[in-house]
Amino acid sequence: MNFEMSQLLPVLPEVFVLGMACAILLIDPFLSEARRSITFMLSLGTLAGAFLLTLGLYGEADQVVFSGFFVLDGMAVLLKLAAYVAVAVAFLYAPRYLREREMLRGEYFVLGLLGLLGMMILISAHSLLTVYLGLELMSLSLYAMVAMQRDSVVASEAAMKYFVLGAMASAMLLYGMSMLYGMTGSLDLAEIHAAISAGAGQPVVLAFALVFIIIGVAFKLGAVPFHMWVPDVYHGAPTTVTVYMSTAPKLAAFAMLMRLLVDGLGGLHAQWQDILIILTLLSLAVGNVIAIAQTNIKRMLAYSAISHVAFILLGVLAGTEAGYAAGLFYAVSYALMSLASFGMVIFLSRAGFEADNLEDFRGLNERSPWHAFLMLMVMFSMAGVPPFLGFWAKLFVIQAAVQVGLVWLAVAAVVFSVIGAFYYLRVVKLMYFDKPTDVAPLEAGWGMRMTISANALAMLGLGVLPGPLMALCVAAMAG
Amino acid sequence: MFSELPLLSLVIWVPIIGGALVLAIGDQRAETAKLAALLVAFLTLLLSIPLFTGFAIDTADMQFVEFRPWIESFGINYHLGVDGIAMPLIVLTTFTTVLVVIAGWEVIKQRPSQYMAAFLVMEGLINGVFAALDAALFYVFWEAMLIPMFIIIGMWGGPNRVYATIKFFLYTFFGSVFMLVALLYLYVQAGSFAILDFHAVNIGMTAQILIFLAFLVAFAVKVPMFPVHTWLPDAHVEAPTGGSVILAAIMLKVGAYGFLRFSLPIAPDASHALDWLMIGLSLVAVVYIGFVALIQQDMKKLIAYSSIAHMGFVTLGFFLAWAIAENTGSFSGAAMGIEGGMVQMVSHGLVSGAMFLCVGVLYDRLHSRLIADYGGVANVMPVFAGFMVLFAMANAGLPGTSGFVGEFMVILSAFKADFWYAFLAATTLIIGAAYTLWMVKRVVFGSVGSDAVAALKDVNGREFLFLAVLAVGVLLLGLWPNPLLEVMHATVQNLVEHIAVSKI
Amino acid sequence: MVELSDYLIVGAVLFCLSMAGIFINRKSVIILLMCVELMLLAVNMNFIAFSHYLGDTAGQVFVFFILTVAAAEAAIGLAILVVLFRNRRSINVDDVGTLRG
Amino acid sequence: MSFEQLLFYAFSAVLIMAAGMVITVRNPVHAALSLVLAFVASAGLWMLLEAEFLAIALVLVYVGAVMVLFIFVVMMLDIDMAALREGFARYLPIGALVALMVVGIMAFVLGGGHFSLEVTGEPVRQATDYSNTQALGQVLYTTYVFPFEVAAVILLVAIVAAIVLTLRRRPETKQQRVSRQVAVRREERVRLVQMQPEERR
Amino acid sequence: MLESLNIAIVLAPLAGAIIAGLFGKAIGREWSHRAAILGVAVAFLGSLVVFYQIAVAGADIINQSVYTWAVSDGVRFEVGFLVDKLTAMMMVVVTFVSLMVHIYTIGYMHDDPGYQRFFSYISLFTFSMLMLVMANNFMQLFFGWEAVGLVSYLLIGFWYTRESAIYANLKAFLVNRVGDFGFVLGIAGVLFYFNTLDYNSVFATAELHKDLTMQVIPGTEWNAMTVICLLLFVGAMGKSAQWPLHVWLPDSMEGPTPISALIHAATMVTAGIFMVARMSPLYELSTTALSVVLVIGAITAFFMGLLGLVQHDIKRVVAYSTLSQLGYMTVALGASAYAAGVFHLMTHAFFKALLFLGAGSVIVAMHHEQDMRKMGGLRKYMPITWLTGLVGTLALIGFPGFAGFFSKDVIIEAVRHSEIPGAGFAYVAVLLGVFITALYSFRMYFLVFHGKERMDHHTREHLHESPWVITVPLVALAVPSVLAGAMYVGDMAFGDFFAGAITVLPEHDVLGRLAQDYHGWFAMTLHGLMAPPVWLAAAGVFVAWYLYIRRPELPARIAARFSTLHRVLERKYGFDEFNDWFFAGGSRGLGRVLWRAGDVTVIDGLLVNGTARVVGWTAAVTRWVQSGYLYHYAFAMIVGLLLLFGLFVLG
Repeated sequence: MNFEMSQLLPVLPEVFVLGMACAILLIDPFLSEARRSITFMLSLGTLAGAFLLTLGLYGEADQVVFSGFFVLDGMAVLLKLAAYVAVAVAFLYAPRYLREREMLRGEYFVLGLLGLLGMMILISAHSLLTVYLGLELMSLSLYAMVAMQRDSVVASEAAMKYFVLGAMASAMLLYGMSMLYGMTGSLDLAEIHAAISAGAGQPVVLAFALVFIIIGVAFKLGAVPFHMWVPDVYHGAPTTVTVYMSTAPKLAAFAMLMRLLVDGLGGLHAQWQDILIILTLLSLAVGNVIAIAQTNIKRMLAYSAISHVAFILLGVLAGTEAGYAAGLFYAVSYALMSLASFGMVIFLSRAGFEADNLEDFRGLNERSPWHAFLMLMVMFSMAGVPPFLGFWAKLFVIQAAVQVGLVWLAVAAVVFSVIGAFYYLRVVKLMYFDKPTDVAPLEAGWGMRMTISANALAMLGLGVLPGPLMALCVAAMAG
Repeated sequence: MFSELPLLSLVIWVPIIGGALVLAIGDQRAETAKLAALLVAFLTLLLSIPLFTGFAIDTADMQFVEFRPWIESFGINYHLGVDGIAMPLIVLTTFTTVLVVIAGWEVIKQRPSQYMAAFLVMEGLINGVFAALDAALFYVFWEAMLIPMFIIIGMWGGPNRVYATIKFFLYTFFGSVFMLVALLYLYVQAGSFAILDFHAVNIGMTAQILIFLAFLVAFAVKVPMFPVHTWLPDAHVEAPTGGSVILAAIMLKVGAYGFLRFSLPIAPDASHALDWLMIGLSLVAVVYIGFVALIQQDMKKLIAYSSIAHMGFVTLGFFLAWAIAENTGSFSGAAMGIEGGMVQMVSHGLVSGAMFLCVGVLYDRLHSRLIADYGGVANVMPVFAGFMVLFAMANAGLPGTSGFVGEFMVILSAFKADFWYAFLAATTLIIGAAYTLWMVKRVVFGSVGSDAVAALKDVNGREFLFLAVLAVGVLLLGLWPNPLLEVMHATVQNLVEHIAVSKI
Repeated sequence: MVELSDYLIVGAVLFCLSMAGIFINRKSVIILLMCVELMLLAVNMNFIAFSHYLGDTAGQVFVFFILTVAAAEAAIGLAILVVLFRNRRSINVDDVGTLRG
Repeated sequence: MSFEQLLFYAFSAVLIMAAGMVITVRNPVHAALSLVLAFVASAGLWMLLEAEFLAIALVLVYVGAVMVLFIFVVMMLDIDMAALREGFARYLPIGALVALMVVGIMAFVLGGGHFSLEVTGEPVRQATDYSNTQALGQVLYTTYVFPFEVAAVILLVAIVAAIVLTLRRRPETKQQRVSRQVAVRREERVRLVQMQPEERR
Repeated sequence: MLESLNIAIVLAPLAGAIIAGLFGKAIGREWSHRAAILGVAVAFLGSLVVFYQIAVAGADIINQSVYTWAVSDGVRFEVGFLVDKLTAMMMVVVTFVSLMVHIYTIGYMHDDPGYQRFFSYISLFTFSMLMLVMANNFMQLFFGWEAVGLVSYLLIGFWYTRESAIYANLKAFLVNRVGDFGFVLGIAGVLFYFNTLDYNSVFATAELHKDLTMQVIPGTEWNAMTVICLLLFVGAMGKSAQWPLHVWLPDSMEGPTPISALIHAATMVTAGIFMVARMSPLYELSTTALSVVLVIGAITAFFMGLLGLVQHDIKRVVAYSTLSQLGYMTVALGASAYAAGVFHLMTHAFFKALLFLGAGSVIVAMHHEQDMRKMGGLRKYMPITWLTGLVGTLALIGFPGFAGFFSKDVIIEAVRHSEIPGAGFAYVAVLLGVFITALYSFRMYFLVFHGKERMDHHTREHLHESPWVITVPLVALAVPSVLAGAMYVGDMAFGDFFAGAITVLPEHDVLGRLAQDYHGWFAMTLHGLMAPPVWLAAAGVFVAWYLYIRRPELPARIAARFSTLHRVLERKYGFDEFNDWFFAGGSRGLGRVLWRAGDVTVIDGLLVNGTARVVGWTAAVTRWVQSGYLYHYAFAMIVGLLLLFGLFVLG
């Protein structure tokens, strides 16, 4: 095999992230507690560097390198960029929260970066093998991060559940992959696609493999009935980890969905569309309904995440380029909304106080009108009320569904989103209509304040002008 | 000189940005904030006047059109324009908002700048609803409107405000989402989000029916029509005075406006097929709700129910066309029903706004909305009593007040469709007078009901101002509605001609 | 001659046994980890069988990676188990149920 | 029945039985040992499939390392064995039922003639000088270099994670703090004390 | 010229109303009443000029448009004036009575704190009434129609602290609204068939539409003109207080006496009569409608008169007499003797206003005591009031030579000759009505002015004749009460005075037949002396004298003897109770049921909150699927796997 430098160019961001992660791992032990910010800054620098490197790849022609294990295409670039932003924001929210819980260690950022590396590999995967490895790299980092708050009972419980169920889901995914391999004789997604188009494998066996594959993906996305880990883990994990795991990994999971179902199994669209419809309906129902009964905002947002996943699936199952673009747009939008909403929980927390009960938002408008307003925007965005970003995300997705004639599904989606609106409204109600019970001053530093403001204002900004982002998504999915 | 300005954009964005400014001024400098709010509201009113004066009455085309691409990958444009249906409603909005700002001046003690800002933002959004010619843009304004209203009712409302505001929000949200699906379906059919393209696209009967029903859910909730009206009394009762005024005067109009802008021209055959339903529901609203209003003990609830009954006339007028055509063989008379509905909308905006302001005046003094807590107000507040009786008469549809015009025209038109439609509609003359004047009797007349009433002070200058302005409006419209009707003729005529042609 | 389907069925039985193990087991978390290992073993069986019958090494290489990852997974799983045990002094599955609803 | 078949059924039987033991025995140590047995049995099956390298690796890596780790942890955690495994039988029927259904469906799909010899054909027997290890080795660092590197990172994550999660800083033990040692300054080690001369009254 | 004058006539009272109403506080009482009276005076003088021009000088009928109120769907809604002889006569009557009442008010309302408000109201009323009578189209007619209703409402409730007053005004408004309900439908019907609301266009083409039918109740054909006329007549029943919509008028006496005279006797209540006369081209086309009008009028004329016998409140007696007289007018309309109806309208306006103002004068003197049982012998204390009262009473009972005699006699004769179905019944009713009228009128007269002085000492001390502002209008009204009949009976009832304004088909033209026997007013008076009505009236007077002067203890014994009948009369046939129970109570009950059952229970409780509850309950229950146990989670995944298998692998 002849190895050329040009092959290395597309993976430069990955190489950079890995290198920096290792460097940080080495540097960190030599830093005192007071200078831990160096680690923090280095991590952000890594993300910025990776962002620039990836940006440099924007517009490059699609290329598959490393013997077909790695692909660079528009979707990969866009999702990676989004993932950097998500991780960076998650990091920006973290320091004070971590310090107050004695978790501010270099390993946190290293694991975060390595998890990001896993996502990047997953996003760029072009083979069942890289899908699996990227997924595991990401997941293992996440398991560890969830458990990092070692003195927390709930965190370790969450980690255990996440781990066992995640491993089980991985095994199912692998089982499906093995069947695919058995029928097509290849691990390469493009070859699999070609082989299936050429008639490899009996339909029943293909459907059999498909079910396993989809379970693996659905688990990562958190679609019903493979969602059971989501509330417990989002709730139990330290909030900074929840922010992290509810955003960038969702983007990666979306990529996984696209890679496996579209790149690999595009020929089975008719079959997987039906499966995804069932998952979508179940997710809509379970996510929106059960969220109503929650009193813990992290749990509530976890259920809301389930319902948002349904919308992502709704876009993808349309099976058109517009649908994929809509799904991508939704995934990115959701990541932004999720960052902001969990970010607000972090914002309100302080040493010994998690601020993760809905009640803790009571009377926020009197304590800080500005932040109440930010949260209001986020909540309405999640509920899909214009002029916020979440509305457009829903609009494009439903549009995609309607376009392929799935009007009834679109109706079901909007009806459930009305039910869903109730629990978002409840947060607004608590913030605006109730008197505060907790009057402690808000402690967050300016970095946090700036980030959360920018994050939440993005709901409005992108809501008023969603065109460019949508154009990017469409371009990424074109061709 | 005004024609060069992008007037529609201005009446949308001036209040929204002004609202943000007011919010930025903050509650610490409440007086400044209020002054700024008044200024913004007044400026917007001034900006809307050229819309009326510069309006060409002899064309059904959209006027003051603005167009620029917005989300190009989806063919969504920032496309504004008004015709004879939308323009009066915009002016009504800007007019009402000024009154609302004045009405809230001293009364709102808690977070006045947020209060004012919410109203300004809502004004802009409502203007957007009326001006939008792009369905997506329309929907954005349509839904966004809920947010400030949600906050207004929830923050400054009465004791049961949280229930009311959540009910309000979910009810209306539930209605709108169906419309969203319908709009998207139409986009797929028409290949564009332009509402005028929707009008032109041919759709089969089943699809039309489904689209019509989807729109119906959305608009019926907003109007509100029986049986999806129960949010309104709750919302009104709990809303602060300004909220009630905006709610009644304008928010309800967007639903009726939707029927004219979407349901009728897009799905004329479905409208035809289902006009029995619309007429039936409208008449139920008039009669049923009238009786319900009769026994309300809470003034605001009573007026809220009367709003529903009055809006029944609007929807009745809009959907008479085919019944008339079947009865008489021509669509002549349909335009009168639609125009009557339109006038009723504007008039109801003034009258119900005025009624709510009247209740607000009393509530500010005694902090009760219960009829039983009053009695003999005329003894201590003669000027106020005069206004109250005037507006009550307008509410009861007395000729010479604006309340009469629309009802009269709709009844005339309904008679062309069917004697019994007109018969049931005309019962409002009795029922409407009964519930309104019975309330007036118990509140305004009689001997002084209690010591609290005896201590009431008559209206102050601020209150006199807005009541007087509304009184002039009510009388002017009642005595000479022609200027208002003139601007609609071309548009309504065009609409009638459009719906007379089947799309199948 | 042993048919491919024979191997696959062995793998399937193994897979189901281990899956059943996860939800029948109500006591020890560590058994769950073992079941996970068994599931991977079943998958590996599939890959190798396919590889053999297809005459293609890719499957074997995949198994190689699965083994590697499984080892890493086991390490992390056990580490989490230790953390859990330290917090609760128990690895009883029934005790790992405070997060619910 | 050929010898190959005999071996296949023997190994399969052992494998399934061992797997059954893993999920049913009371004692986790016994379970772990059963797991070892299962691994060994499947290594035997893999041998039949001419995957010699992986068979050996399975035994070495799993039996040698992973299982030892399991048993180590079981021992270390000092678990109350008696309390475990109660109520197992209660859930067995439903569990078994569901598992059987899944097995049934899987067997229906896999055994339904889709993967019979007629379909797959006779597998190609490798020549006697064929080295499975060599074959794998050749591709591992060339074609599979990218996944290989990723796998390396996964192991790194495992190491980092295991350390982060389990390394306890016991307050009673003394330990070196590299960062403080490196960052030490003169002022921290030497304190110059300025003393006022005692004043005489 | 006359067009401008018309506008001035209408606007002058309005200006007076606005000045007195809006600026009354600022300019004081004096200037308020001056402004108002000036406005009405201008209107009166203007009306005289117009009357002269139209009726005497023979100027053309004026049909002018003032401004276009609205245009919709090709229909023009105008505000404009149609002044013909009918209108001109009405204008004079209205403005004359109004002017008298204005002047009278200065005295009557002298001590009232709402002095300016009162002037504002009555001026506004004058304006509204003029708009009504001068309308040249149905819409403006309705405008005026409702506007007078509004003022009536305001004036009945003028003393708004009195519970009975505000009860009465609400009742009056609502009952009138029932009439308006029919009226507006009638207008809608007119628009439907004629596609215009302009009088002239409608009347000109009325003939063409006479055979049109409509299905009011599916399957039955109704003559369109009948439907329209009946609907319009419902309006007239409300405004002119015809049975069964008469219930508001007696209660309206809660208002100050001047407005009882002006609105509830002389002008507003006659609007219905005027309207039907105005619509004669339509009514002529429907015998059915005429028949209904006739019967309703007859019922009202007789039965309402009966009620006057048992009233003790002086104003209520007059009110019931008004009802009865309105019934006479309606009977005339039904008999196609429109001119007779209008003629009686005019004479009645004078003598009934006189009676009311006289009653008011008495009431003022009695310190606002209205119970006749506490009066008596007032003749010597208030001679002018007594004399004018006697004139009014004689006019009312149709004493030969007085105005009422001519107008009523024409009606009775017309009914006798009419061939409209129901005429026979009507004739009996109006004939007996004459006796009743005389009986209750003189009962009142004797009770008030003659007999024992039954007032308390204090009141008697202060009894004196009213000031000139009260007596002058009495005298001014007494004159036409005597003369108007003789002067105009020839022209109005039998002549062609109303030609062009009132249309009568030849086959209905009873007045034309009567005219052949008419040989001047004096001959008619002489002839009248022989006719039954006069004898009946005389009998009535005699009975009244016998019962209330000669044997004052007798009435109580008669009442006891015929206690059932008496109770029925005292309770006014139970209409008030029935209405309160059935309509007021019924609609409240219905409202309550609809609200509780419909809105609160079904829609809100079941559908809205019910859905919310179901969702909430579902959420609260299903959340525990998330049990927290790993094995359940794993189990869920397996079940999901099985589900997908079942659907997609096996299916």
